[in-house]
Amino acid sequence: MAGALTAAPDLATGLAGLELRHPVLNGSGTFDAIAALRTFGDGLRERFPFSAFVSKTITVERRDGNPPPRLWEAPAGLINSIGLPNKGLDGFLEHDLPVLATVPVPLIVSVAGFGHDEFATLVEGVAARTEVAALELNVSCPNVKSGCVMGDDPHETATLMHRVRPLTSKPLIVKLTPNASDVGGVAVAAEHGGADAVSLINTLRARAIDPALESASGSAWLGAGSGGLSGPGVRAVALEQVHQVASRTTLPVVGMGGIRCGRDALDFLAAGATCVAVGTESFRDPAAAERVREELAQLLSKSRVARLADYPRVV
Amino acid sequence: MAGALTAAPDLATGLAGLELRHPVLNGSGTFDAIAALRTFGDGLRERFPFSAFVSKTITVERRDGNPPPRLWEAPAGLINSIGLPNKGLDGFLEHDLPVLATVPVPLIVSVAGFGHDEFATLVEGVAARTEVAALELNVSCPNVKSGCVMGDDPHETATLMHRVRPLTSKPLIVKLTPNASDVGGVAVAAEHGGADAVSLINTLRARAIDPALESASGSAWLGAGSGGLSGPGVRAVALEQVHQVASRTTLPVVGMGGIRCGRDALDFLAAGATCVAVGTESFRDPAAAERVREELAQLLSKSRVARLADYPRVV
Amino acid sequence: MTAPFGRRLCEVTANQAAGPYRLVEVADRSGPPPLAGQFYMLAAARGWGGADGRPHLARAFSVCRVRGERLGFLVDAIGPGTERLAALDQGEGMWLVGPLGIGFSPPAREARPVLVAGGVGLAPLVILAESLRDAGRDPLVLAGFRDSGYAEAAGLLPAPPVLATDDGSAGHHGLVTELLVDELDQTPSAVVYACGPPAMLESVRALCAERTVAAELALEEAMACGFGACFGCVVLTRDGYRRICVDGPVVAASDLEESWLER
Amino acid sequence: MTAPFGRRLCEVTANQAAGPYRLVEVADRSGPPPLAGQFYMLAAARGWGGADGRPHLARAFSVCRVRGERLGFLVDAIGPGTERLAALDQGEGMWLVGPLGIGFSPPAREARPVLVAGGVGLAPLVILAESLRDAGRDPLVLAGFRDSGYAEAAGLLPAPPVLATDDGSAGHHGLVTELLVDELDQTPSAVVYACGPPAMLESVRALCAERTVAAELALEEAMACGFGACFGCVVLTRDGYRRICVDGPVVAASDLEESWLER
Ligand SMILES: Cc1cc2nc3c(=O)[nH]c(=O)nc-3n(C[C@H](O)[C@H](O)[C@H](O)COP(=O)(O)OP(=O)(O)OC[C@H]3O[C@@H](n4cnc5c(N)ncnc54)[C@H](O)[C@@H]3O)c2cc1C
Ligand SMILES: Cc1cc2nc3c(=O)[nH]c(=O)nc-3n(C[C@H](O)[C@H](O)[C@H](O)COP(=O)(O)OP(=O)(O)OC[C@H]3O[C@@H](n4cnc5c(N)ncnc54)[C@H](O)[C@@H]3O)c2cc1C
Ligand SMILES: Cc1cc2nc3c(=O)[nH]c(=O)nc-3n(C[C@H](O)[C@H](O)[C@H](O)COP(=O)(O)O)c2cc1C
Ligand SMILES: Cc1cc2nc3c(=O)[nH]c(=O)nc-3n(C[C@H](O)[C@H](O)[C@H](O)COP(=O)(O)O)c2cc1C
Ligand code: FES
Ligand code: FES
Repeated sequence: MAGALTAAPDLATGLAGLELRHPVLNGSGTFDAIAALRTFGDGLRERFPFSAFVSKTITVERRDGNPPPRLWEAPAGLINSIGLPNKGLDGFLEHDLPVLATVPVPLIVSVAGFGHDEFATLVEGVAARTEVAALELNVSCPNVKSGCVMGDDPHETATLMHRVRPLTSKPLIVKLTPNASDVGGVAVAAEHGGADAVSLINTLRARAIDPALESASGSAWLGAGSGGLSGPGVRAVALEQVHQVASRTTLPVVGMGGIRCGRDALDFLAAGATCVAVGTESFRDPAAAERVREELAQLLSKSRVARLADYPRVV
Repeated sequence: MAGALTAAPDLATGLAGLELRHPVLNGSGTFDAIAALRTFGDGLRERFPFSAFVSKTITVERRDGNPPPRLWEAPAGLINSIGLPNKGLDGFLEHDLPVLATVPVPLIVSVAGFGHDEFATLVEGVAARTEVAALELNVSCPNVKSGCVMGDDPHETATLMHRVRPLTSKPLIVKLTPNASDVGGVAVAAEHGGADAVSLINTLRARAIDPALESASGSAWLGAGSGGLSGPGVRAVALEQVHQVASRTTLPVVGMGGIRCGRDALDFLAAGATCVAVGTESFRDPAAAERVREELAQLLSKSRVARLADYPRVV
Repeated sequence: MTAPFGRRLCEVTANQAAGPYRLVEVADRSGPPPLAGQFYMLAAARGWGGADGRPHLARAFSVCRVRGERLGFLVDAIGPGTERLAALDQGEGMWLVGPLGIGFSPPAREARPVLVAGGVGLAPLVILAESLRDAGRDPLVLAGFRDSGYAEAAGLLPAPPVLATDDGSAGHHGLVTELLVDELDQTPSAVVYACGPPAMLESVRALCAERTVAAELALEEAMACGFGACFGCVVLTRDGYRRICVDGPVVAASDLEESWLER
Repeated sequence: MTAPFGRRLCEVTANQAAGPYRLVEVADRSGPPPLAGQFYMLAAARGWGGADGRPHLARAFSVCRVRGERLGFLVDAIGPGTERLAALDQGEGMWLVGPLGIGFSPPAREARPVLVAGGVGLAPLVILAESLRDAGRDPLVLAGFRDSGYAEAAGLLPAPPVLATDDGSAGHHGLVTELLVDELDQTPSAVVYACGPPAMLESVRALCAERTVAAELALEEAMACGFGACFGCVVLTRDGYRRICVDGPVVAASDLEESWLER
């Protein structure tokens, strides 16, 4: 049926002005390049699997993160309640940024504020640094003023963008939360507010129960009570949300959620994503993103797509 | 460690005034008692696995349902886009209800309107029949007037309850949609509006891509484009939503979503559910609910709970 | 006869090659004997589910032959579920629900049964051919395969069929439906029983419709439950969508909408 | 030495009983030799994942012994992941990432190494005992088990340990930490290396703290990644939460918060 395979396709692509060698990024918080460089050394540097590196989310203040246990294995997935441990803006800029700057790809810094002022502080502080190519706004946290999760609501998102957009000309990527009734509406608000791209999905709110029968009834396994679900189990939900967002905005979309292989990545492109990100699968295989890229290239060859940039966004 | 096991625990429980022999129901649309009786005959009647039977959702008008394909197997789960095929209210009352009335447990009829008037017609028509013990309101459909899914929004839900509550004194169970940003808020609205119980979760909005490489880019596998995800992959999300709802209302909760075994059922009780329902797992084993009940009884014995009714709701 | 309620664990008693397919046999101690055209939902007791959480649901298989309590299924390994089932070893456990669905109806007294098999669609026609033979109604079997290697599976039939292969390596070089055309033109009293890929079944349907020859088709649609619970396995008939697990998998060709295959 | 980047497929070369545990050996052609106390993330190449979608992630295992390129892991089958690994046959494939984490530090010149094992916590102390012996620093090993059946695993040690069992069926009838108390009272120059259940490690920590004896504990926490990516495997130290996959699994007992075990 299939004729002779064409040469390896050209995977180069762009995202909100960044030129990328291929479309596979990492999901924020699922790959600590600093720790990974300590563990894998030059092997990682030479085969760095992501075309841009997204940092773990940082906040204004230093955070210890949630009490353990922080992990629970779910059917074809993982629940985590890490709680955004990080050194805070100043600590990040001083200690982490110089090391991350040595990673051989563009750096995207993920930031989360517990209110619009905090977001503004973070955007100003991070965008000023030349090592930073773009920022990702993680809007899955509650706004301590309104009480509601900023990314749940189009209006909150619009107000946030209004506040931070003027602060930098660097690309702003809004990381949408999948727990919103109307994720497409939030994406439209982000677009109107001047976002350069959106990424999704973040983790689905989830819970695990302590398996010990003796434990008090209803006691949660996770130290923080609830957590977020990721991995293959959420992929079908992610594909739907990516499709919704890609249908309702013209923004480039970084699609993620349970991507394990090239086929999964292709499904996200088919659903309307421009780039994809690998998260939980990197835990199973630190080089998973490399395999995803290679398999994607093979599938594009089979579909006779010579250049990823030509892959049509039909939604 | 564990001492002598106590006698089999008493699983009798109640739900919104219905007396139930045990806490395991079926999820609406996941067990067609009429077809199952044709297939399994007296074997099913004698071992009827559910303590109350919830019908497939009916609508005012007859519906053919969605074009095939209607199914896609997801990681540890299933996506369906069945599209509520049913004979319509009149057809149901004439043809199906008499057969369902022969099932040896209380009958709960699930209804869905594409607007509040339709819900009112359904509630009036169904509640008038003595064979019907209770009604479940499936609020996952869009309101053709407002365009939004009724169960996504506390206000829509409140208005709906205001409309239908006066029409019957039979128990009304609101089947919540898990795609709402604030499922707890919707449950509170249902409670204020006079609901007798809530059930959750319904399926998560999801999508599958046609695996044929030759197919047009972005083409959806399901005939209807998108569908709903169920099965073990959604269980962690369901547990969180049950916990949220049970924390914010005093309504009894029918918990479901990926229940496969007694341990899963116990987890839902621990998260705040009064009863549980088995859905997709009945596809894998028509008698799954029976196994769930037996295993639950064993676990309660081990935890030295003599009566399910004593199992505390600690949330 | 109704099926026992619930799934039951059976032991795999044999797993042998039939051309490129596997004939997997299990001992079913508690089910009633199936009718030709009925099917079972099967799952391996161990190793069901994998790194990507599939296979999760059981898979539908026509019963291919029955020897006392031993049920034989012909498995074409095309994906995670069929691969796992095809790899079952003797002594391993298999979950089984069935017999399910409606089988073939007996041919009218004066009719000449013509069986048309395409690939692994052979399976239900083996048990049908056997039961027709046992009833003294020897059928004509036309069987199409990709090539002579696949055609070895036809050895399961009680008598050799007329073969067709895509590459001409055995029997007629071409489609099995070409054989059917000849046969129908010679035998106006034919009643046709067919199972195979959708395009073949559509040809059979159209050919029989043109000639007003009665035909029963054993259809396939992805199935989640197999007992009418999910409404997932529908095919478009003249009365609207029909669940082929309970109102099939065998359907009268004349019941199908002409557009049943269009997506 | 850093670990090779990415997971690699290795062949299982042996799987033998060690008391009720399994010693599973794989041939690792490309990794550097591990240090005592380091660990690997392991997953079976086939049959990972099951009817409920677990195991999904790899599982962490201390390396128990090294024979050339063959790495041995001592597996206690307590759940879906360990059960699958314990059932691997020779010739099957295993995915492996590592060596990972920080191992034990060598004992100070004048110190007397005392190794304290509880149950399957024996694993990293086998390779530690071997390397101490190779360095001419013969350690004293105290090993606690449930009963004499479990205690058979102690046969993996280069020399017989002092045993304790919960039921008295072998060695001291009681806790291994009771043996440790005696030993510490006699040997003020001890340096302690311990691995075992959390309660045992806490005892060791407290006993050594009281006596200002240096101790290194090989800790366990559920791990999703094993290379610092997920921030899931934290333990409360005096500097706050520490990821034990990269800043452990061996930690100085004195680094732990006294409340490290409280939940
Ligand atoms: C009544 C009946 C009788 C049958 N009898 C036989 C028989 O005797 N012998 C036999 O070999 N087969 C038979 N089949 C077909 C058999 O059930 C299927 O081949 C089997 O279900 C495929 O499962 P799989 O996991 O191997 O492949 P799948 O991965 O399920 O792939 C099968 C096809 O489904 C689609 N698909 C791919 N991925 C998915 C997904 N995630 N979810 C849904 N669909 C997907 C694709 O079109 C693919 O080609 C019968 C089917 C029916 C309905
Ligand atoms: C550094 C390190 C070294 C180790 N070395 C060894 C070794 O040498 N030998 C050895 O046998 N073991 C070792 N372990 C422990 C081993 O990794 C665990 O026993 C294994 O991960 C258990 O997996 P499982 O699937 O068998 O059991 P799980 O089902 O994962 O159960 C293990 C425990 O986790 C909890 N749990 C239950 N269900 C879940 C769930 N869904 N998600 C999360 N937690 C759950 C429960 O408390 C349960 O008792 C080591 C662990 C670490 C961190
Ligand atoms: C352990 C863990 C930590 C995460 N931390 C962050 C984070 O700090 N910021 C963020 O935006 N997303 C975070 N995520 C979400 C991922 O970036 C990603 O959106 C999600 O996991 C879905 O992709 P996956 O299924 O491929 O993992 C985290 C996910 C996991 C599993
Ligand atoms: C094939 C299928 C059809 C369903 N039809 C309905 C329906 O008609 N009405 C309804 O309220 N829920 C329907 N549901 C949702 C289930 O009742 C249940 O809420 C959901 O599947 C989660 O439970 P599970 O994971 O145990 O299946 C359907 C689910 C499936 C899988
Ligand atoms: S397979 Fe479920 S209704 Fe037919
Ligand atoms: S296991 Fe992931 S950070 Fe340690």
